[in-house]
Amino acid sequence: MIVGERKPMEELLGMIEDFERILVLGCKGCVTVCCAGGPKEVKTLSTLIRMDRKQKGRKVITIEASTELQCEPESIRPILEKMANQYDVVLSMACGAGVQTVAKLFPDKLVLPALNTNFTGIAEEHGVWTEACLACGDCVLGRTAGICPVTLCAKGLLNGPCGGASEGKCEVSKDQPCAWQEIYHALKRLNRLHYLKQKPQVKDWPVHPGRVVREDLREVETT
Amino acid sequence: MSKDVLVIGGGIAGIQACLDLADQGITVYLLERLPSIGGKMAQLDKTFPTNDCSICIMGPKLFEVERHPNTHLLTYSEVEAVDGEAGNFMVKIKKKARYIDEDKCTACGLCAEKCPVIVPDQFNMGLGTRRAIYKYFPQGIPSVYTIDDSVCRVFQGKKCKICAKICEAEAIDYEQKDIVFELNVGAIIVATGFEVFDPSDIKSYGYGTIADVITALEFERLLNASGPTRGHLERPSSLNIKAEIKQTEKKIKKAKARLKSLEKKNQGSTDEARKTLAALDERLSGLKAKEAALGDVKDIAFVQCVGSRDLRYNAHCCSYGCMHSVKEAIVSTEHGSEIRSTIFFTDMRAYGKEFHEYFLRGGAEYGIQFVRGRVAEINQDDHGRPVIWCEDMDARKVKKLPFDLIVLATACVPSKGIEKLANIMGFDSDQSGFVKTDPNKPTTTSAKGIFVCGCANGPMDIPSSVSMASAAASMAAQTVKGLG
Amino acid sequence: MSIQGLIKKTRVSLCQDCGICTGSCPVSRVLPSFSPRQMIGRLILSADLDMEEESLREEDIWSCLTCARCLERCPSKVEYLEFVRAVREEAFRIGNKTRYAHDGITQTLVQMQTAGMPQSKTAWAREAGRIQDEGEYFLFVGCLPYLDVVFRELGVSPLGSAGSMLKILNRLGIDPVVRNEERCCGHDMLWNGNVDLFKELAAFNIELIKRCGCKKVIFGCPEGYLTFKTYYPLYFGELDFEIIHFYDFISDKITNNAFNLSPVESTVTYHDPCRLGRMAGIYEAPRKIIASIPGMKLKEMERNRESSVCCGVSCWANCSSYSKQIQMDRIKEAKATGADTLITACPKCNIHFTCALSSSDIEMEVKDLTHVMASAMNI
Amino acid sequence: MNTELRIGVFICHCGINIAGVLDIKGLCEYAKALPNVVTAQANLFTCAETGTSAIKKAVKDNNLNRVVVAACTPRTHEPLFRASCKEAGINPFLFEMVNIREHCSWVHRHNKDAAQAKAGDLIRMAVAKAAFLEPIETFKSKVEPLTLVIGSGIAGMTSALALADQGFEVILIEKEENMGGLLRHLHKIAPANVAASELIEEKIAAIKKNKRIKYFTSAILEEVTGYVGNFSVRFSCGNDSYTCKVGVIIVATGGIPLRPEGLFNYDGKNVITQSELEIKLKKRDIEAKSIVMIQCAGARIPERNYCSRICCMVAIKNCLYLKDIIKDAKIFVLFRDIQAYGVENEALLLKAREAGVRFIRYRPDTPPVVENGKVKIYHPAMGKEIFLPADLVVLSTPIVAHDDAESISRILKVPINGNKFFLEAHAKLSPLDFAFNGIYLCGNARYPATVREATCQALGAASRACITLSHDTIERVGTVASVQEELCSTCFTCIKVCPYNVPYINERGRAEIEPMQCQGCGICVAECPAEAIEFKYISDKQIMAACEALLAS
Amino acid sequence: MDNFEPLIAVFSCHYCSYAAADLAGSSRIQYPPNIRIIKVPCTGRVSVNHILMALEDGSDGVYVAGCLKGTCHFIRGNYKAEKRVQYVKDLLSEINIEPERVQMYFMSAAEGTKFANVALEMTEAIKKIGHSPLNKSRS
Repeated sequence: MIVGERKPMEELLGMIEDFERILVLGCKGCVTVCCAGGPKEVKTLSTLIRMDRKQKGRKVITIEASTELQCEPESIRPILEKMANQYDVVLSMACGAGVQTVAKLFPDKLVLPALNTNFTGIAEEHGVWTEACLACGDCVLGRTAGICPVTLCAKGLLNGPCGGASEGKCEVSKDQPCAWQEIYHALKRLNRLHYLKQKPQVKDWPVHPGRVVREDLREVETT
Repeated sequence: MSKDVLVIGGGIAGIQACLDLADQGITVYLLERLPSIGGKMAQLDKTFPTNDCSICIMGPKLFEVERHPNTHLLTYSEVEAVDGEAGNFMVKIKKKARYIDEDKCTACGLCAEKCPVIVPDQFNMGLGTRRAIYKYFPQGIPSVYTIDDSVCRVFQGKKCKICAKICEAEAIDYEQKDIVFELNVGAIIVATGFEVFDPSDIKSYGYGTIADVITALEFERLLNASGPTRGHLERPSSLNIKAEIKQTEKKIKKAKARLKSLEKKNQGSTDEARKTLAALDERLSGLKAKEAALGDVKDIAFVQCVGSRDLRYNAHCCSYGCMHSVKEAIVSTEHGSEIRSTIFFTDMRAYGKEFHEYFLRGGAEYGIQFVRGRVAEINQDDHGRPVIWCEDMDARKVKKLPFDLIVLATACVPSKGIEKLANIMGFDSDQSGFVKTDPNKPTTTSAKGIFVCGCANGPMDIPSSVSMASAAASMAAQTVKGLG
Repeated sequence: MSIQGLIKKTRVSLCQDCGICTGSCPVSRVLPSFSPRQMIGRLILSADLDMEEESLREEDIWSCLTCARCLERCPSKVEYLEFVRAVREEAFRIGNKTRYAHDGITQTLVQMQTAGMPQSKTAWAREAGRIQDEGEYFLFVGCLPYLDVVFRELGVSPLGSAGSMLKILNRLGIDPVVRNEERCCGHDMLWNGNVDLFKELAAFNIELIKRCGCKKVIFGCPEGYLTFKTYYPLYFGELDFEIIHFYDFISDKITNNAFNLSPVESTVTYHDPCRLGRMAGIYEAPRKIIASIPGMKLKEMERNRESSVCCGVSCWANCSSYSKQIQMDRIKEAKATGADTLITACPKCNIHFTCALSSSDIEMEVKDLTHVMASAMNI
Repeated sequence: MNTELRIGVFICHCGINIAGVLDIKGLCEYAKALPNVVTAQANLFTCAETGTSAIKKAVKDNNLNRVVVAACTPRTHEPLFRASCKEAGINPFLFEMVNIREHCSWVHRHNKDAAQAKAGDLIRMAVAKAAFLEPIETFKSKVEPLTLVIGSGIAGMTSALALADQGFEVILIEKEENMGGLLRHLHKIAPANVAASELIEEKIAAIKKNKRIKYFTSAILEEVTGYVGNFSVRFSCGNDSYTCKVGVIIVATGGIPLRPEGLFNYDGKNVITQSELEIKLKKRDIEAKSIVMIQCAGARIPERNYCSRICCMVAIKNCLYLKDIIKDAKIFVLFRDIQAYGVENEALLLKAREAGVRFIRYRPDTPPVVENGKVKIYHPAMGKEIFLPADLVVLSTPIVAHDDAESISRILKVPINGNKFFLEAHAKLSPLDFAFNGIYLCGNARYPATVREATCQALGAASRACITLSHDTIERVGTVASVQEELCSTCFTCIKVCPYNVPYINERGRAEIEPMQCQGCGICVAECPAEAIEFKYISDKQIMAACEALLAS
Repeated sequence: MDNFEPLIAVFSCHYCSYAAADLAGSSRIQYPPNIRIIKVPCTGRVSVNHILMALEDGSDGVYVAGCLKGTCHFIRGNYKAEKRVQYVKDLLSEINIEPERVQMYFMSAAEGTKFANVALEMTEAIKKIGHSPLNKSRS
């Protein structure tokens, strides 16, 4: 899932400084799963904003709402159309995609991100998420026993370790294991060490922004 | 054969045994001699070591017994005879007439307000008063009134029946007769509790001659919010003076009236009436001065082992006396900020769970003084205050200490009716008169199918009574299930 | 017998160390260092640690008044008095004696009576009434004649009340036997540990009474009565004559018109002597006598009957300022009842109270009950 | 149900306990003026018959659909008033209780106005909260007619036999290799004067013979989950492990006498404990002319601040047996307070004194000092220190909890007190139950107890257990959490945080909570990021209403 | 403003701190009347928003009183509560409101005195900090 984290309040309050009617828009998708932007967090953030403004003696109206999936326009349109002119700014608690979908859909309204989108990750334990996939567009996991060197290796090496690791830990940080040693042990365990001997490959790094098209699904103009 | 169980005695032990059995689906008859269940625990103000208000933690259980589908309350009743054997007892029971229909009476209390007869109230250990028609205690279950035919004027052939006139529910029926009926049960649990030892036998303690020497249970009633003084701690001597003042004032009113009528008719000398009036006035002012001199209760003494651990009266220890006094000393500090308590004891028996910590807290936080030395004698000083003589064994000195109030932690003796029950039901008693049990089978008496729990078996505190009640329930259940 | 044996025999081993005895003891209240409980504790420990010899030298053994107030209230029913008496016996045997009062005059007098010296001490009796040398009733006068002489300057007249007793008996048609050879009953010796002397006196008295063929012996003094009733049988087995106290004997005979009692308008209070009350159980007879005297109102002291307090001295020994304090407390208590006369039934109490009063400014008359009775009967 | 809110407020005098400090009439008037309040009444004793019938009458007369009682603590009286609401025909959970006694009048006695204001606030909060109360139903669940008894001392075995005798199956687990607990090492039991081993063998034989009891020795309790009527238990015996489903559990894990290391220079040879003495007595291999026993050795001291109840009677019992074996032995018992409570104990104490045992009191600040061959004490009557000859010194040490008490308390999720004895539901009126429904307690595990008391408690615990066992279903009250599936984002948070692992993902891909298993703690409700879990018993709306009302004065 | 009497909301769990409050009551231990107790089955029931709402409504202080660690009737409700209280304190300092307004306490059902001391300690602390910036009207 996409993992995000709320921005520091100081930055957030700075962003919404000159607005009075604020729509705090949560998303019930990934950011709810990583407890960053779900309906509960919407309420927490709104309360904090109201408390801050009340403390400064300035007026504020916070409207709390949550979309099912903020990266899906159909999930946003019904909510925002309903409250067309009740808000001055949208404070979106969705991931980056969500914020941009709202911005694209409603160009005449400023949309502010409440979260920093960190990465696509794994829920290691309740409250702890770790990055797993850089979305490089050309997955190599099939050859590395399910351990992604592009993401987990600090340098993103494709064809083996840099040799700087000591006692299995990356030279960048001693509590980060070296991805390639992990891959080696995994392949050994699956006795597929021969994968390592395959010819080295070169990555055709994608050009951003990527775009995926499924013609079979696209809308048919029926004139 | 019968699968039902009879529990004799409506104190906390009887109630617990009754509820345990009823909750297991067994039909239970709970028999109580007095007009309401509750036993001695209902007379307590607070309980140790948690300082819970006694009736507050017991009230819900009283309700449960009355409301439980498998229980039948037989209050104001006594066992006349028991025959048959385990699994098939035939019990003859006499239910004394209350002269009140238990279903109609809503315990509104109007009748008691108007009843002219005022008698001492045994629930309040005779300190307070009640009427001929009365409810045993406010939270009493069953919540109905009872007419005491030994004092009610109607039963002394006098004209009264005020209560019948007032009662909206028409619940009063002077013709009600005692009912004797037969009950078939499979097992019987004796939970008749205990009696408080009457310390007037011990001449040297002056109970009965010195007004401010009272028993621990009387002190509980003085502390209790629904007690005779509504929880305001007062000395019996000042209560007596207040009563006397009231009587004298009444006499003065009568004397004035007689004087006025004599003057109006102006025959016969009025000076004789005037003289008695003057005497009464003078007596009144004397009483008022005495009352003022007494002031509030400040120093309270607790005398341990009164009639206990004493081969002249009861060789046994009452098991709860020490903790009872520590609790009363702690609770009394709430009734007056400058109240100080002193406990005279030989062995501080705080042996139960959390008891020792409670005892330490009593000393540390509530300033209770502990004098290790059994009280030898209680006399009166010249202001009439009770004085304790004892040897303070730690200070190794004889001490003479005056107090405002002296509370005797009296012994625990078998309840009055226990011998009668013993020969009716054939169980043996031990050397102190309590119900004897086999040391390895704690609740089994010498009569098969008859079990005992609580203080009927010997002095014990409330947690032990409750545990033993559950044990007796277990044995009774085994007997009636016929598998035991 | 060893202290260890005594501890077992007199139930001292059951002592619960509770302090009621010390709390009740009149001596402990005035003499803080004396505590019956602690004394017993020391004796037990010394017996256990085989230091009996050393503990028998204790001074405290003699401070006890043997007034039985502790015995009455002991929750373990320890026979405290028997224990003390036996310990005194052992102490006396190793030379630990008590301090005699009045330079031991009374002890010497008793000593002399065992020396076979002829006595003539019945002259008062012949003046007062009819006596005889043999007969059914023996009137045991005890040491009244001697006390009459020794304490004359106090203004007490022990023989006066003895004479009254005789007159009353004569009025009832009884001419009792009164003999010169009568010896001291041995009470003081018994309680001062001198058992051999006691036995000598007792043997002689028993033989005398047998010789006079008496079947009933009447006592005026509680100590004599108690010693004959309780302690003679201990050493000599059952006596074949009946022991009667004069007040018991007379209490129900006053009412029948043998005596026309003239009213005595007064408020009195009654002091129960230890030997008569607690130790012999006679409480009601003296009160019945007082009640039968018209016009005499009895006001009970707070500490009466079983709770009565000792008159401060026993066996003419250990009389000290502490005894004075005990006596003055008792007299103040009597005063507090509003009575103007303190009646007692024991010649020794009478002497002790009179002596205490002589050096105090409290107006209180001390009278012997026999004396009061006689004056009411104007004998 | 008509949606119009009709709230009744009932304020209690409780004699002088509340009325002594608060102005009840003032509170009634204040309550009447609160929103949706239809009637406000006062009672001298609301918990008495008159009080509850007043409530029932008021509900009928004003057809109330919410009841608020301002009186004492709900912990003891809520069930009572809930029952009255039920009898008056409204759902027992449309009831809110305010504690204006323990939390107000009793603790703010010297500040009457502030107490009055606080009582007003508390009532206003309750009324605001009452508006959001929702009816809750009860539901039934099956009861496994099987009992797990942990520990096979005298207590464990007695309760197992009592249950079996009433026709119930029992699983008895014991962590040692053989059954019997403490009594295996003891000599005799007073006052029955029966040999401890005899008593134990008789019970063990009965257990082995009884086909309703399955016993496992050297069995260690591993895990217990579930709830009353449906506990799933896992225990291991050597290297094979067993699981079973039981209806109720009885904790009879007992306790052990303290080994007094470093006290009164204990060496296990000349200075021994009472249990070591009992072993010697059993073998009758004891010769000592003078024996000194020291009571409260390691007990009633700051670090172990409780009286262990039975050591005095154990000492007295052993003195009497010693006197039998060694005729003229000198025995001194140095004590602080002799705990010979009751009829039999006091009689034994008297018998010991008669037999010549000497009891000498010592004060805690001048304890005895044990040297070789003698004991130095301050003798109260001598007023100075003396030496007692002591060929043998016996220390009466307290019973302490087993060191695995903490782990059992964690496995069963039941509390233990400061001294690691298990904490019962109520010290006075439910000494044998835990607050956790379905688990019962007896013997030394609760608190040191004599053999007779342990047997009594064991029978009592069996009776308490029979209450559940004698019905094949048990009623559970609906104060549990439930997931509103339409709001659930299937984020697995509830599954991760629930202490009892109750939530699961159902076939519709949403989280679901099995009402029977939910313990009603509310942790998941507060953690759910989608606010999808509803908790009718204490909903967010109720808490919000209470918070708002708190300040609205 | 020395006569400022703070209003403090208390989330108290049924099994431990509420029982301790009852014990403080039955032992008649007096403590300042500034606290208002909201009973919850377990302190684990108290969410971050509940505490923030109480503050937003104007409470000068909020504290959560749970069971001693390891004795929670629901095993780890009190640990959860402790972490959430800490999170609220961090949030408050982010919008510079004094984090000391919110505290977490642990006590057993037997510690009546501790309950009273906590109430006293918290009242004194809030008095020092002063009234909540969110309810100027009540200063």
